[in-house]
Amino acid sequence: MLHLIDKAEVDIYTVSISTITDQYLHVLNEAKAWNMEIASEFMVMAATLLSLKSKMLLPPTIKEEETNDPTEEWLDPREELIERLLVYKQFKRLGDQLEEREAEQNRVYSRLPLDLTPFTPTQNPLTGVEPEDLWKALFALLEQQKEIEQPLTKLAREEISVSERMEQIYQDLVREGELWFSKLMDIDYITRERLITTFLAILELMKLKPVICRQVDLFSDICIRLEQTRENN
Amino acid sequence: MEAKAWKSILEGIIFAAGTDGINVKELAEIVEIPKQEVQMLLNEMQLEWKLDHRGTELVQIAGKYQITTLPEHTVYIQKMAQAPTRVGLSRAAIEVLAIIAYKQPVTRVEIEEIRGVKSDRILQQLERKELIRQAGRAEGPGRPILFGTSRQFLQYFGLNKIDELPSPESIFHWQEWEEDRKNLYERLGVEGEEKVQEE
Amino acid sequence: MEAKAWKSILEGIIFAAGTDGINVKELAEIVEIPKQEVQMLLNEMQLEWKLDHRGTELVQIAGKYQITTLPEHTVYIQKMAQAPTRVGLSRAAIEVLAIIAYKQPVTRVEIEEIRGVKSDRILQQLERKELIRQAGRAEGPGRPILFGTSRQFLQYFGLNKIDELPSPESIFHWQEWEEDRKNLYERLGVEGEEKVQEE
Repeated sequence: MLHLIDKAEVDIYTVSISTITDQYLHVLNEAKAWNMEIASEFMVMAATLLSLKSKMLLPPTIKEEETNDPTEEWLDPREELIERLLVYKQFKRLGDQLEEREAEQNRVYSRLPLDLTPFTPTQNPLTGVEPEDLWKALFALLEQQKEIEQPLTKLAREEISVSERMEQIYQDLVREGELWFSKLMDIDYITRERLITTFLAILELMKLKPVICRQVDLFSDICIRLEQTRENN
Repeated sequence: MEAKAWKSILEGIIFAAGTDGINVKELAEIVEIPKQEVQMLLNEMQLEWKLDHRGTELVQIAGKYQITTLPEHTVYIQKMAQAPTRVGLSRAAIEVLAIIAYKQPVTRVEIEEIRGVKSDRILQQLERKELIRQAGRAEGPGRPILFGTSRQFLQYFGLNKIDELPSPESIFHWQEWEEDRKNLYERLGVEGEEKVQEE
Repeated sequence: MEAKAWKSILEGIIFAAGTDGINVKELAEIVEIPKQEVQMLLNEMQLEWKLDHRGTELVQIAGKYQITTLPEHTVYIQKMAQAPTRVGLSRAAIEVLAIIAYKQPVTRVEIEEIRGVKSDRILQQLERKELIRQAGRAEGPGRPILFGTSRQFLQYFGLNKIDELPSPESIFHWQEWEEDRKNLYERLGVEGEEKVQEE
């Protein structure tokens, strides 16, 4: 996310969630070879973005409350973000240096060591290696592999952008009149990526005001409805 | 034996060592002449090869001498059928390496804090490529693994020592840093007044 | 371009071609000059290298040019080969050997799947050191080569049979590793007989 904010010169306060998320999805599509790696990173990025953005969407009420209480300091999430962004930027620059060196080094070829076996007819290549070392090496390998496999198990990728999801939800609302949040977010029927996209889409729809959300009690289900004044759109 | 003969022998040994490379100490032990002398011969060889327009050069990588082709000949070598195709590291991998190279020893969590994304899979990949290595464990709860760069890292980037990497100060000036900070404050809409009010 | 520059390029290409070598036709295609001219340059190079007392020579083996060490330097290269640092197996080589020892017969692809990195060079190395041998071919597309350990491998370890290799129990405490062990047995596909024997 830091990368995107920096690269896209995104203004986190005014930018629409869908812009950034669409961009993520675009990145995902582009980097086919790294699909898995990026997909898992995407989850974290999206979550960070989400938490930041949701704080942004709420500020009027919270901010008033907080500033009314002089003993409590309202910590702007953006300030923290800026500091992190700066540190990150520094390492990105250092990464550029490494990349340059990599490119330079890739232009140079060397050769494999000469086959030295003809020169060592009597040497035991297993000197210093115990049979146990073999088992330990294999054990370590399989352990490592186990760790790697877990996040890989199943991550059915579904590529749907926030704007597409917004459109879907909107159409559903036009047809159904109202939707229950729990139905939209049913974890059994929805991938994690879709879950995030859906959540972002609802937030975005709220911000753009074609829909309103109602929640009767804390933790009770949220009802999503079309805003009356916009219904004729 | 005269210098020419020694140089010839040294060249043969270094050639045979290939990508493994060989350091001055080992060379001195093999040819049984003092280390300083070997070093001197090597320095002369490096110069002579250049003057001779040889098609290869003598380089020191990760403390070990090895022979490599010249960068300016890449186009020709890549046309060769046997030339290995080279795929660079991903941008994410490069970033993680940069953090490790400059902050080592460093834990996974520290790396993730800087990048703002999970990095465990990249760390595993880099470890399997032997570009990084585990360099002990940190103090504190859970005693997390500390990561550092490896010999292969130096080899991969053609470095003799890790301090051959440019210092952060040389590529990131504090004026620029301040400029960026101001810029970001503006862009994210954290304006001056707000800060004054808070104080 | 003058002859010196062409020779430098040819040297670089032949160096990079390694022990595979490269023939005149291929060289001519890469540098885009007539074959006869390439041949002439190569002849000159062979002569010049000798006169220069280079530590390597340009030889033609089975129609292909490659660079090799000089026969008179054999003693030095032997000394290097016998240095303890060069005799032992690398960590990566031990890994591959372990996989072959416990999973044999096994294909290169299976080995690479477990390690997550290319392992062809290490397989060659182990084969040259006669620790492993080709043990037939697998069924299925491409009929890939199956690898197994060699008689020398057992000899070096002083074993009579491959089953004498340590099993998990001899190294890890039974209860402690119960979970891992079960898991490993499954992955290794050896659950059957051994477990029955234990119980």
